[in-house]
Parts: sequence; C-alpha cells; structure tokens
Amino acid sequence: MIKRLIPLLLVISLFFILLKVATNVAPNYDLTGVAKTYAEQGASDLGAMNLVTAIVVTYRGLDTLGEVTVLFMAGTGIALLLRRKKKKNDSGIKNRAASEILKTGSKLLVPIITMFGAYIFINGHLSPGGGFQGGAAIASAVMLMFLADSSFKINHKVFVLIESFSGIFYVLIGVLGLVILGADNFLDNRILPLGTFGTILSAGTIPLIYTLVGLKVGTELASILDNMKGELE
Amino acid sequence: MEWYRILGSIITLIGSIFLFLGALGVFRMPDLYNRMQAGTKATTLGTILTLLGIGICHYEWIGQILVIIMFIALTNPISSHALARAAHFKGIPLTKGSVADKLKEKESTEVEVD
Amino acid sequence: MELQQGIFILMGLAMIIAAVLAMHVKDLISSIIAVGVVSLFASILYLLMQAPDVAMTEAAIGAGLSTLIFLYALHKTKDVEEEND
Amino acid sequence: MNITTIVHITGFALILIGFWGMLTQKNMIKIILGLAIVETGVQLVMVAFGFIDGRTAPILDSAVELSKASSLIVDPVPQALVLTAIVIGVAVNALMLTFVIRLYQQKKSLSINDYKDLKW
Repeated sequence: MIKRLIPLLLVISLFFILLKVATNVAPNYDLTGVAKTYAEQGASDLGAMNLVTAIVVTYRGLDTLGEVTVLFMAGTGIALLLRRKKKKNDSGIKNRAASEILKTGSKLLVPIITMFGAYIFINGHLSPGGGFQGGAAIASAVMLMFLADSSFKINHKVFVLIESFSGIFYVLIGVLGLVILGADNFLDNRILPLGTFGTILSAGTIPLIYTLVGLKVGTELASILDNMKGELE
Repeated sequence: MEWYRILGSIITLIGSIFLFLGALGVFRMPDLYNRMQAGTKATTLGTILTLLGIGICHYEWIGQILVIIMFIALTNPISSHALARAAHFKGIPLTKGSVADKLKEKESTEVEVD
Repeated sequence: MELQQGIFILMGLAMIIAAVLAMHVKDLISSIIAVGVVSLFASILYLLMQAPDVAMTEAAIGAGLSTLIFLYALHKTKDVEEEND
Repeated sequence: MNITTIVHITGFALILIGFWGMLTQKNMIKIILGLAIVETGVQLVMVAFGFIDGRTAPILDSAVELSKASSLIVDPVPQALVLTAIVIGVAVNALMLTFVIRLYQQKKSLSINDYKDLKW
C-alpha cells in the first residue's frame, strides 16, 4: 500500500506544478526577443530559406556539434557494452529465409530510400528536413535490409571511415571560420559566398555541414541498430 | 469549373469508395488473412486513385504524386506479404470455410524433397 | 468549436489513450507498439502545429527506429531466457 | 480553448502518465517506455510554446514575404531545440536498453526488484 502511496503523492504534486504552468501561459501573438531577430535577419545574414536549419546549423551550431558528440558517445557506449562474444553455433532456433518477393522488393527500395535521405539533407536549407532527418532516413534503409534479409551485414570499415571523416570535417569547417573570419566566428557559414537566395548552392557552408551531419547521424544510428541486433540469428 | 477538376473529383470519389470498402472489409472479414487482403488490395487502389485525382486537380504537382504512387505500389503489397507470411508461419489459423492453403502445401513438399 | 480544435482534441485523446494502454497492458510487445502509436500521433500534431522539420524527425526516429530498438532489446532479453530453460 | 492549451493539456497528461508508469512499473523495459512517453510529452509542450495560430511554418519560401517575415511565421527556436532533443532521446533510450540487456545477462531477470545490490 505504502509503495503505491508515495508515487501517487509525487504524481499529484507534479500535477499541481504542471497545472500552475498550464494556467499561467498565455498564447503568444507575436515573436519576441531572439526569435524576432532570427526571423528578421536570418535570410539576409545567412541566406537560408529554412530558419530552423539556420538556427540548428549556424546560430546554435555549437549545440549541434555537442549533440552529435553525445550521439557518438551513446553509440560508442552501446558498442562497448554489447561487444560480441564468441559466436555460438547452432542455438537450436533456425531462421526462416525471407521470401523472394521480400528480398527483391527491399533491394529495389533501399537505393531509393537512401537517395531520398541524401535529397533531404542536401536540400536542408531550402525545404523542411536536414541532416538529422536525412540520417534517420538512411538508417531506415539499413533497418529495412536488417528486417528483410537476416544474413545482411553492414560493412564496418566503410561505416567507421564515413563517420570519423564527417566528424573531422565538421570540426574543421568550424575552425576554418575562426581562421578566416577571426575570433567569435566558430562554425560561421559565411566562409563560402552566400550565393543566390533560394538556390541549392547558397547559404554558405550550411549544405556542406548538413551533408556531413547527415552522413554521421545515419552511420551512427545504423551502427546502434547493428549493435542492438547483435548475433540473434 | 474546368473539366479537369471535375475529372479529378470523380477519380478521387472512386478512390475514397475503395478506401471505404477496404475499411468495411477489415471490419467484416472472418480471419486475419482475409482482413489483410481487404486492407491491402482495396486501400492500395484507393490511395493511388485518390492521389491521382488530386494530381489531376492540381496538375503542377503530378510529378511528386507519381513518385508517391510508385512508393505506395512498392511498399504496401510487400509489407503486407511479409506480415501475412509471418502470421502463417506463426500458426494463426485460417477461417473454417477456406478451401486451399498453398503455402502449407509448398512447405510440405519442400520438406519431402529435403 | 472549430474543426481545427476538434482535430487537435481527437488526436490528443488518442495519444492519451495509447499512453495509458502502453502503461497498462501486460504484454510488452503491445506496450512497445502503443508507444510507437503515441509518437506517430505526436508527429501528426507537429505537422498541424506548423513544425514540419520536427514532424519528419519524430516520424522517422520516434516512431520507426525507436520502436525497432525496443523490439530488438525485448528479443534479446527473451532469447537468453529461452536458452536458459 | 485555443490550440496551445489543448496541446499543453495533452503533453502534461502524457508527462503524468509516463511518470506514474516509471514509478509504479516493475519491468525495466516498461520503465524506459514510460520515460519515452515523458519525452514525447515534453517535446509536444515545447513545440506548443512556439505555436501561433494562423501563421505558417518558418520556411521563407514564396508564401512568406521577406520584409514581413517576423509577423508571418511561427517561432522557430523551440522547433530547433526539439529537433535535437528527439535525436538525443533515442540515443539515451538505446543506451538504457543496453544496460537492461547487460543486467539481464547477469541475473536473468527483468524485474527491478531483483537488483538490490546497492540497497542496505
């Protein structure tokens, strides 16, 4: 009884705190503070059509770098904790092979999904989407291969290479901002010309950075999936 | 009203009728395989027709809509096929009135060959 | 009440019901699928709230990858049990 | 009742349900599922803070006039924050599930009551 009572009390107190929040928030009718500045100057400053991309990649670029680092740490921790033991042969459960339709269909779909992921992160500054969404789409393609073909294995060497090089280039682009534009300009996108507003080769380094982030996130999520999958078969 | 708008609306209406029939089939069919069959065939055709109707009404979007139709035509039957196969291997029974079970026959012949 | 608010209320109710089911059901697979449903409805709400970027992320990661990771973890913890018996 | 309030109520309800689940469930995977529900609720609440009725998405395409952009779009800052929060959330969930798998390999149990090694 007492075991149920304490959680109940905690949930009720949380309810009153949240009630206070809910009743005190008035819906806002205009942008204020930093959001107003971003909305007014984002286009002329950075040349990106998608303001969320502008905030994620440039205005708050350091946060994104930290976030990619956290993702990398989580992936490394998972790989470390679930490291493969010696392969047990013949656990008794045999996997049924996937049907021909499923194999052919997934082989047809995987390149299309990967291309769609690349399209998402290359067009991140023009349309909704960006590195994280494109990376998730690429990881979904790997997930489809895992589900459709139980003998499918990812090429770890290629994945590690892509992941580490995209990380290194991401930091290098940040440092180039310091070198070219002077202090306070870490991860500035204006080291490349801004170009014509609304075309694909515009907004300085934003497409470049988002491509690197997309490759990194995609390979990291795919490796997390691979590690979680393990040697079940 | 232009003629293509009327044509697009009619096609969209036919598509939504198919979608409704698919939903009815999921509700009324006796076992899992029949339900899955209704929920896949009817909704695939219904979705394709609905999208096509919208594409005819707003003809500047027809390119994107053709790509979406291709995706649906690839994914929907394949995923349904995989689900039905998995359900069959899991041993979910067929309805009493069914007359043939080709997958079972195929499996038994395969075992004999091995 | 306008149509838009009605849609939001329906979506919210569906999310709350799915969340309660996820916590209440004994079967773990149903529970995981229910959490995936909560994520899927959340992504629709993001789209209606004019946040397409967040909607894409939530649909791909929250409803897709996350569910699969949970299922893999469940499979791994079940697998050892069967071997042990 | 406006849309921000509706979504806030939904998000707060999700937070409470997930919190209650985290506190009362015994199965460790279910505790993590509760945390996932809490995450979804918090993200919904944060996006709803930036929502303004009748405005369009923060993408400055042909539908948005550049000079009047700040009066036509919703707040982009919470969206950017939530975008990163979702990706971090799934990484954290995966890491916690990894710990659960390792614990299970040690004691062959998913119940939180079996792990009392540090309890005195």
